[in-house]
Amino acid sequence: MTLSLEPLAVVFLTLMIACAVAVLSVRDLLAAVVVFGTFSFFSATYFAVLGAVDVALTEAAVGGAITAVFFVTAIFRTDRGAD
Amino acid sequence: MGEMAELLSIGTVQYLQAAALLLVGLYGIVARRHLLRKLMAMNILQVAVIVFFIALSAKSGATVPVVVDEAGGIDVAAYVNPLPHALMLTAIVVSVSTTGVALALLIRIRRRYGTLSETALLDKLRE
Amino acid sequence: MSAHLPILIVVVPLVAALVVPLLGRRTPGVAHAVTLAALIFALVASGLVLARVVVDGVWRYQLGGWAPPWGIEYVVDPLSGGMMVLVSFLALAASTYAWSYLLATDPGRIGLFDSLYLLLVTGLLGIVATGDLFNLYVFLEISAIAAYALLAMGGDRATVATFRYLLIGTVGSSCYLLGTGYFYALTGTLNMADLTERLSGVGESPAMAVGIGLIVVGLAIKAAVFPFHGWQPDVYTYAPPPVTGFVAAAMTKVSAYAIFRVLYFVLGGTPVAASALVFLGGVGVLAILAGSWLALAQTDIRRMLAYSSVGQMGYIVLGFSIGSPIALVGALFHVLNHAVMKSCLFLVAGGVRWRTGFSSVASFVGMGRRMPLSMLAFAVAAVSMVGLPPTVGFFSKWYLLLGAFEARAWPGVAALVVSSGLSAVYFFRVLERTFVVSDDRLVATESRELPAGMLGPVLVLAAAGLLLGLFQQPLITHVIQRALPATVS
Amino acid sequence: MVRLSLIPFLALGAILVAAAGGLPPVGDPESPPATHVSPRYIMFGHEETGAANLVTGVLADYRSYDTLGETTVICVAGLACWLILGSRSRGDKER
Amino acid sequence: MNFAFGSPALDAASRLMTPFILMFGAYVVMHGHDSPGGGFQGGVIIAACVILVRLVRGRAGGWNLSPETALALTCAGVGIFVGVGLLGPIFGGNFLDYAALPLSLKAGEVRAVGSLAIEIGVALTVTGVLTLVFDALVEARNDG
Amino acid sequence: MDLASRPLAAVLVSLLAVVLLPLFDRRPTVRETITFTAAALKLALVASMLPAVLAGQVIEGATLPLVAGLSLHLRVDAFGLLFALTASSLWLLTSVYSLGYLRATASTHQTSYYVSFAACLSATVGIAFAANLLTFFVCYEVLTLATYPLVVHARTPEALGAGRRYLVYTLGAGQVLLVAIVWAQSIAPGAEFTPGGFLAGRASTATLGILFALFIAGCGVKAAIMPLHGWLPAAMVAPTPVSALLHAVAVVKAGAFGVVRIVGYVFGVDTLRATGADIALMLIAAATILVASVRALGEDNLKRRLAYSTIGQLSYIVLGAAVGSVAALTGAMFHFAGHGFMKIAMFFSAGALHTEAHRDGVRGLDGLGRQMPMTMTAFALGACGLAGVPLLAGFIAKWNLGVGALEAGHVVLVGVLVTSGLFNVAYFFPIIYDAFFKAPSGQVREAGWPMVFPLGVTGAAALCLGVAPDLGFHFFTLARLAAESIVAGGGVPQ
Repeated sequence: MTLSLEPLAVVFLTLMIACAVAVLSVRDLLAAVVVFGTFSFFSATYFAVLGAVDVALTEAAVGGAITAVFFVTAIFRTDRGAD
Repeated sequence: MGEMAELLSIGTVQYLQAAALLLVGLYGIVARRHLLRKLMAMNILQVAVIVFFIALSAKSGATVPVVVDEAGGIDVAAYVNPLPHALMLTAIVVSVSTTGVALALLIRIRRRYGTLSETALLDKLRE
Repeated sequence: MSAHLPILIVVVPLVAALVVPLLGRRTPGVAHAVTLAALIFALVASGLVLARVVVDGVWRYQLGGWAPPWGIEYVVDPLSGGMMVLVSFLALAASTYAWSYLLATDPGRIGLFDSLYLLLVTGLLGIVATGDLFNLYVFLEISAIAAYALLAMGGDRATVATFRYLLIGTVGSSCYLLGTGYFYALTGTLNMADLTERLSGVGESPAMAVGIGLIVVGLAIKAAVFPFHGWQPDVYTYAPPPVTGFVAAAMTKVSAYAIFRVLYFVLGGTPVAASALVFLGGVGVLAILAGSWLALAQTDIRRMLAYSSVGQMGYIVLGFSIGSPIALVGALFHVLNHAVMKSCLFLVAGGVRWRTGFSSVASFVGMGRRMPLSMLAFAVAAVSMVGLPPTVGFFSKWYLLLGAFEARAWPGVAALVVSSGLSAVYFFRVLERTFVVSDDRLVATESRELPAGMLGPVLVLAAAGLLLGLFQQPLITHVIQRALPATVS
Repeated sequence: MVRLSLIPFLALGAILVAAAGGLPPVGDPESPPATHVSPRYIMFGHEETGAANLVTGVLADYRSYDTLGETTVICVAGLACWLILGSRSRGDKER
Repeated sequence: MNFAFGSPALDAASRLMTPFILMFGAYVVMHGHDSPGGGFQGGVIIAACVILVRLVRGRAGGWNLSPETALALTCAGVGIFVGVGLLGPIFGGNFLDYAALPLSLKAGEVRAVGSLAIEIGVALTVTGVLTLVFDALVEARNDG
Repeated sequence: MDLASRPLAAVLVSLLAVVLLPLFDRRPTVRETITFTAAALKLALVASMLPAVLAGQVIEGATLPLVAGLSLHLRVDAFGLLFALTASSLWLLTSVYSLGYLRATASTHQTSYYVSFAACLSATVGIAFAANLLTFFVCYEVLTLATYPLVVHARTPEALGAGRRYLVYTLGAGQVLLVAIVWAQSIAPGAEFTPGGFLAGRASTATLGILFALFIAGCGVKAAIMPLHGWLPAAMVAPTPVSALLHAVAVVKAGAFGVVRIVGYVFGVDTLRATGADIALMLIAAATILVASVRALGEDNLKRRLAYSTIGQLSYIVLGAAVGSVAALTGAMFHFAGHGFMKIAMFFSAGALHTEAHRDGVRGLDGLGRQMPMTMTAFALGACGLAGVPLLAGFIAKWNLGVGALEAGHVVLVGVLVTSGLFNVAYFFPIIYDAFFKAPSGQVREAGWPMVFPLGVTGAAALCLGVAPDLGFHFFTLARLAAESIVAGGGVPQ
């Protein structure tokens, strides 16, 4: 990995920020969860780019899968409305 | 302006982005009205901290910290710093645990008060 | 095994916590006995460790056999040893109280309750014992999550309050973690002792200031130091009494301990820590005044006690800020005083609510006749909170005041005096109703004294409040004065 | 009012930006984290812990006590959820 | 959760996939030493498998990991971890010091055995808790 | 029991009663027995130290070390013993009196009454024997807390109001005193009371002046120096034995005791003269004496009139301390005992009038001197003594005060003393006249022996102390010893 990956890292971080803003501003809660999943996916990629494969794997499993599933379950158990 | 350029150099900009992420999360916790949304913002905040630590572990030109070939001795510069990774695995687990407990609380709140919107909740509590 | 006592103090409650939920389902009595046994072990072991540390100096224990800074170490000095004794003592008292309470209100969940309670204690003991910044974070979270669950047991309002606490508390621990990250970035180490050493090679930088700021703010949120106390009154008001009695007393004190540890031991003597302390001094003065003032305005006794805690944390922070040996003795002594007394107050207030269903200040009328012994304990603790002799609270206030005088910290002096006056007003308001105002309707009613299992801990705590004050000398000279950082004494 | 409430966030942002300059640049192989404690993990981690994956080596061996804490956190979360949702209690009503 | 998404095709697919997922989970746990992965990740995979079966076949599907069992699993996982840790003091080392284990292996290998044992503990805990939490969140509706 | 352990025993004996009394909540006889036993034991213990102190010895009592050079420390010197003797002998008499009074008024909450009473006396003796400011303050605040239940004893709204007022005044003053003590502590760490003061030369004149003002503000509330006296007349709602205790023995005397301790043993007379604070204190005391006398004239309630009389009389003590010569100090200190016995005799009489004649005012006492001869004689003895009639206890104090004032060149003060004496006559004499020289209007009998005996004893004491001031407990010699040691100054007690 002699290739300089820093620009790529910056790109993914930018995407993460965009997703984070979207999570907070999307009206529909379920959509927010989906965006949150994407956010986790981007962060996992970012970690992978920086060489943190273990963290990336865990973040993908936890953020993208478990937390998202928890959120979705919770939304179905509660309500879906916007703020 | 020299300082500004330095701040925007590729080596520092990731810190700034992590800070931005942190602020977005914090803002969400404070400003969003729906409790689930607050919880998501809390998760974003925690990811921001994780990003910060992982950024600390990076080394230019180094690779994932899995030793493949020991024959010629190990070059420290060849592998990224594994310590923050280990720490952040713990942090991720902590964050998912917190989220789980928070969701359990939310479900109970919803069951009792029928809403998760902070404004509506405050109204009900005031009764 | 005595060579491993520092770790066993933490691990034994943890192991007990694993067994208790399985036992609790069928035999809650056995489960609670195991809980108490584990807590007694923790108390005795802490006492032994403290005794040894006082004689032989710091006791370092390398976990996993790895030398620091590569591995994690436990560092027990008189300060952490004393805190461990305090935490396990309070835990034992509140847990004894919890048995009668739960048996009457919620027998089905005794096992789970005890398990989480033990985990909370484990977390707090771990925070106190550790010599590693990140390890501190992990145990901070163990205690926090266990506390969320226990606090939420108080009912629906408690759930809402706990959710708020969870959000704010997570922000706090994230702040702490981020601050740790800053110091890691600057020094490359997480071990406290190593960090102190390496920092001398690192010049002043804004990053360092932000790091210390984040750590202090994070811990201040956990300790409910003004102005980060927003989560606290609701949580303390609605949580079940045995939980409030322990959380209000021990948890915030452990966070205060962590602030002290970081500012005086890890970063002791650095200009950044010094300016953080100056800042804390201002915060402390405001906290003292705001807490006492807000407590004055409350009608619910538990909320009043919660705001009183805000003020009392201000005393502690102010003492840290002044930083002379006598002020630090005062602050640490006040940690002890406030922990023991506030625990007693919350346990009695909770007991009254449990017995009568009321908890407003007005409902305390005639309670002195219906629950004479509990109310006597309440009165002793209240007098100590006000800071009147001969209780322990007077002496801690005395040392703080003396420290403030010697440092010419006039705002601190003024705040201490004014707050004593205000707290006298709000506590005597309660005591007057309890003992003096008589309600003829109540004369005929039967005694509602707490059962022995709840009364015992309350009386022990109150007695501690009287005895620790008068017989403080061995405690202060052997433990508290040795607990001060070398840079100060 | 919305604008006003942004001020603390902007202030915090400014502080964090100001601090970023004092941190070692991302990817700097000479930064304190890269040169202090971690070299031992990289150089001897495999040999000392028997784990080629250095992260596992640190996680499960050098800092295994943290991992015990982590596992305990999970356990606490499980118990907590069960306590909060699993079993119902009487008298939850708050006056 | 007593309902199931039970279509025959799904049922068959889940039956087919279950062993493989479990094996993969076990692999991730065991192989955490040499490749990315470990107890936590493996535990997540195993838990995902349990939850999957639960979703497809419902409670009656034989994978009836009752909350009590899950709780026991959780505690047992942490128990294994602490137990391994306590072997250190028993054999004359410090807490969690695997090198003290009386195994006739090279130092690094003894430590690897120790860490493998705790990884298994972690995996058990994670599996237990995730199913427990999932149960709790899902059950919550039934009397809501 | 050796000498060194007696001071602590004297403090603890009534604390023991505090612990024992609640156990016999429903057995009045046992309760009263305990009270008497404790009171008698206490008096015996205190009196047993008299020979040694008269021989010039200072008894070092128990020390409970704290940190930073501080300790809780008891020490018995002539002045402390004088106060302790007064307090404990009057406690014994008051206990007898309370027995009759509480039964006569069928009072409730008797257990809490006796408990608080015993606690008060522990604190008072603690104050008397305190060897340093910290010990003094601890006992001083305990006294505040222990007195509160007595003030609100009646549980009426009026009593509650008085109780609140009492707490606001005394606790507020306590904080001021605490600040002053902490300040003194930071100037002279670990210092103990020293005849002649220990602050001399340790700080600038201005600092000492401010510090002295804080001290006087702190102690002045209990000593009821005007304008800090507001709680005292209000506290008259308490039962008569309590008023007697508050006014003649424990609380107000504790305040006055504090003033003398501070003047004589913390600052030193010379230091005060250097700062000019002595003149200020004299002015305040003289003003209080005169204003209180005028106010007393205007009160129609007997107890309230006595309260204002107390305010005036206490300022004699303060005045003596401010003047600071041997004679003036002797007079001031003797007044502790003299005023104590005289005023308690008058309160006992007022209480007997309340229970038997159901009279609370200063009018309508016609002819009672014939129907209740003991009561009214004791009252008359007290009143004449307070007015300064020769051959009574008050005269000794006034005479010495006057001589001291002349020695120090403050001729005006003699005028104040004389004026105040005249006022005393003016507000007490009509009562005595009505009682002895007018015809009775109804059937009233003398009170029962538990009330008559104490008031007879105290009335007789007022006379005895005037004729032979050194009789019995050697109050005059004690006062003289203490005054001389203060003026000799600088002498560190052995």
